[in-house]
Amino acid sequence: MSSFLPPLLVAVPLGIAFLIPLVARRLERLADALGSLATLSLLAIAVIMFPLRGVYRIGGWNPPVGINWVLDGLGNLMLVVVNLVSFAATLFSIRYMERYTAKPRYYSLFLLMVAGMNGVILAGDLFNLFVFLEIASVASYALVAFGGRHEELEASFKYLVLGSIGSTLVLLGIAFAYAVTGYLNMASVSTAIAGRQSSPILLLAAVFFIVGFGVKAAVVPFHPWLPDAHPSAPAPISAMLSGVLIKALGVYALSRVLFNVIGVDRAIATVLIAVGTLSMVVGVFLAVGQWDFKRLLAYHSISQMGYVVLGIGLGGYILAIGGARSSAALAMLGGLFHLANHSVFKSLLFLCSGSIEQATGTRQLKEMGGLRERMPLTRVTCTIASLSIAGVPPFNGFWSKLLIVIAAFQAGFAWLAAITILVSLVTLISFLKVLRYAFLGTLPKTLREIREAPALMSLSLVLLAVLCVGMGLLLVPAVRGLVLDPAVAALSQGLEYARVVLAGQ
Amino acid sequence: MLYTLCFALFLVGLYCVLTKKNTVKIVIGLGIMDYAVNLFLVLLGYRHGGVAPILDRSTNPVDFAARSVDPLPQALVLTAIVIGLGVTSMAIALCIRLYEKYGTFDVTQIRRLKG
Amino acid sequence: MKGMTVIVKTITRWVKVFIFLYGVYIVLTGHLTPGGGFAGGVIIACSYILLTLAYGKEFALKRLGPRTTAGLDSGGALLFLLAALLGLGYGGIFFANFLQKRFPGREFQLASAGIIPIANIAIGLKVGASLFLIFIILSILRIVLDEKGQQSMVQHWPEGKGEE
Amino acid sequence: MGTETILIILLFFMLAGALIAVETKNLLSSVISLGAIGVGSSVAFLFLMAPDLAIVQIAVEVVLLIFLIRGTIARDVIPQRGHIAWGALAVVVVLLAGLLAFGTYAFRGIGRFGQPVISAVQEAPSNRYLAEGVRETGAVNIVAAVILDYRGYDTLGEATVLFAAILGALTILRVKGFTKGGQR
Repeated sequence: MSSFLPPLLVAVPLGIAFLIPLVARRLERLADALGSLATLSLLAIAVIMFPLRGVYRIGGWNPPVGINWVLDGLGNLMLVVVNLVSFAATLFSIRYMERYTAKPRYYSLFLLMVAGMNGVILAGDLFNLFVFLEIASVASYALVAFGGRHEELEASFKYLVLGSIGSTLVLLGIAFAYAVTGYLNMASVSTAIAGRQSSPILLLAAVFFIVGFGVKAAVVPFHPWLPDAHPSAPAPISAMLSGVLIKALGVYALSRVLFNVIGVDRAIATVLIAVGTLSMVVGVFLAVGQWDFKRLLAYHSISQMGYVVLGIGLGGYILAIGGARSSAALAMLGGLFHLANHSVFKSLLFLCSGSIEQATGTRQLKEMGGLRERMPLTRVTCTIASLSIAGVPPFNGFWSKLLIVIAAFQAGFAWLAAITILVSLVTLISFLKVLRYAFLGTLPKTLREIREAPALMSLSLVLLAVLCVGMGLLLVPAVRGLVLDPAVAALSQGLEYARVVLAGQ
Repeated sequence: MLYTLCFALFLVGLYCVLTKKNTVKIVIGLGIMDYAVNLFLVLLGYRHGGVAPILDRSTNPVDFAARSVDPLPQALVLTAIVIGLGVTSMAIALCIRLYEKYGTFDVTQIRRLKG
Repeated sequence: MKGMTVIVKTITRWVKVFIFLYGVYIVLTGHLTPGGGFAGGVIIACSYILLTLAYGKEFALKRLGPRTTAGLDSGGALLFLLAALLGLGYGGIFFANFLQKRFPGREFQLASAGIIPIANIAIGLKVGASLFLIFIILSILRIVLDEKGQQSMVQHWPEGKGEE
Repeated sequence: MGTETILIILLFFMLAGALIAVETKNLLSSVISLGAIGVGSSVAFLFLMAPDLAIVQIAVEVVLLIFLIRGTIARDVIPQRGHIAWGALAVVVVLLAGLLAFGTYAFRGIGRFGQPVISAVQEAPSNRYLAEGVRETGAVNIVAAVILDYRGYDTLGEATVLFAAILGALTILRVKGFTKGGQR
């Protein structure tokens, strides 16, 4: 394939990120414009190249020799989601980030993070995946500490330490894979592994991949950094971290490596289901007791990631035991659709928390109240997002959870379906609390003078809220066949991936 | 034997990161882990009686291809060293900042965040 | 920071040139001998770090201020990206080594290997600048603490000096 | 003395350095031990026929030590202290020991030291680099050919990580995070 579009996905954010410190050191407006234009053009590119499939050979070298990018249904879906959320976040940042100093540098780091995520999603090479994982991680460590206050620095340090352990484990896993096969290209590694029976060294590599990417995805045993890091960051960054970063670096990379390279057997699928369920339950029960709005949202991220991992793991399990392909596809569809949905509503929730924080100066739910009079728009969008995350019809979260529940029933895991519904109920209670304390009740005297968020911030809230309402339409068969089914096919093809990639030469 | 020793070095670093309560010690632990992984990769590529992967005028190219050590892990490690340096510099910057805020490198006295 | 003794300064004056030139040499011959942009860049940064340590920060910063350094840092990165994008423009492929295909130089010559030496120079520039930059920011902070005494934990960046 | 013996001795030296770095109470000794490990691995790279890496490693080592010493050490003269949670420590040690044992068992799946995977897998990209690299890229230093041509994109990523880290450090170290009136 020789389209000129894929390279732009990485080159545009990198170029602008390098350029901003040169030309816009002091010109905040220019940095604003460059940042938003960059993400807008990225979104446009991601949408235009959505139907594109195939292998892009960087430097013109064929796959095992050089590095290659792979464009398939899953990657393209992720690209659209990531760049969509980053556009909303930059739009929101224009006004929101006025509170902070060094705004140009913020945009630089932001774009580096986006470039890292795009690179991870495109990567068809294990080591290249690691490198771009590190770009996105390093930029996000810095962005978490952007405010420079005590808790931000601490959270960032904790995140950096755990994140580095994760990355190092991933690198070690890559080293093992190389030692056994002699390749770094995912497709070639996969073919080389498929030829031999499983050995302890590959098991160790798989464990290191699960732990390493698990840290990035913040699934439960590896989650402790998330409830600190996500609330500490500025709101648009929280939206990016919770909305897309943990998915692109964590779940996407993990499922790519497990499904398409190593191959999911029964044991791995069971681990995924266990981890997913655990995250789902632990996350939501830790969230219920929180009074800090952003911290509450962060715990819910863990819980919602549990749904995604559960859906994908369930699909893998059904495939591994040779069950019906249709129910496996349904489970994966649920997981991936929930991934896309969660990106939208969780980033919307974090942006709402940002606009409330900017207006009231607090994140504590107990200090808010009665905001419905002063911030009607934020109230509406926040309500839509809350109902979405809680799985209330007709919002998008409902449909994806429904798919996971149906798939769990079909696979004979009635108890899993029950847990899923239960967690959903607890989520609903938790968000009713949020809506009650933030928007209903009496307005405290100190907050009489607050104003609704500025127009640009509201614009990005409305954009995401409309998506929350409309994304259910993706399940309409014609649209689904165009958007979601190719993504599911990319995962459920499993080791066929290698054949497809290597045949593209 | 060599692989095991190298893996042990990695685990010593991991042990340091997991158990020590001093931010600088934690950064040192991360550094040790990095070194171990880098060395491991290069160990993988060594060939008995090998030569460095740089062709010189006196060597026959075919002979060179058969005797040189594996260049790919070396290229990877070059990248990994730089990445490690970047992460470590940022960790040091964070340590300095935390020290300014709290006057200590001790994590137990820093912990303000709950849970 | 006042710098170190006369002996150190005198030796540094001689040594720094050699370190710097060695760094440049390593960058330029990266495709022929061991080394390359990264190693050379670190060595170039070392020569400036040595200068700063021996003569004190004012002396070194006068020659290479943080703003210039940051500019070189971004510039090096941009140059490298540009080389990759030129491959896209000329060869139709990102990172295509179009120069090598067009002007295949003789092996073992300095002017060979297409964009590799250019990429080496870009990386050398970038790495040298960024390491010196981070040295400056880490050490200036330290100095401020000295002047204000050990007790003051809240540092202030000297107005108008250093980074912004 | 064979390369393997030398490397084993070197690795024992590095392990000892690591243990000192981890367990000593004095931060300065700890940092210096880290330096010793770095020098050890640089020497190991020389024996493993990786001169590029040896140069980079030693240079990075020097810079890192300067950063660590100037940035942190002079600030904390008090040796670290505090109680030790023996229970957690025991769990971690057992876990890591188990991992080491499993690793030792698993490493039998990798070829013996000195017989790289590229000898067994003829189609491995490394063999192509060695055989065709000079002709295809024009660089006689194959490592340079790999990092700047075959895998040049990785190197762009590497430069970007460094850029992000520097920018991040600048961001973290800036005096004020908020504008006037920004922080309520």
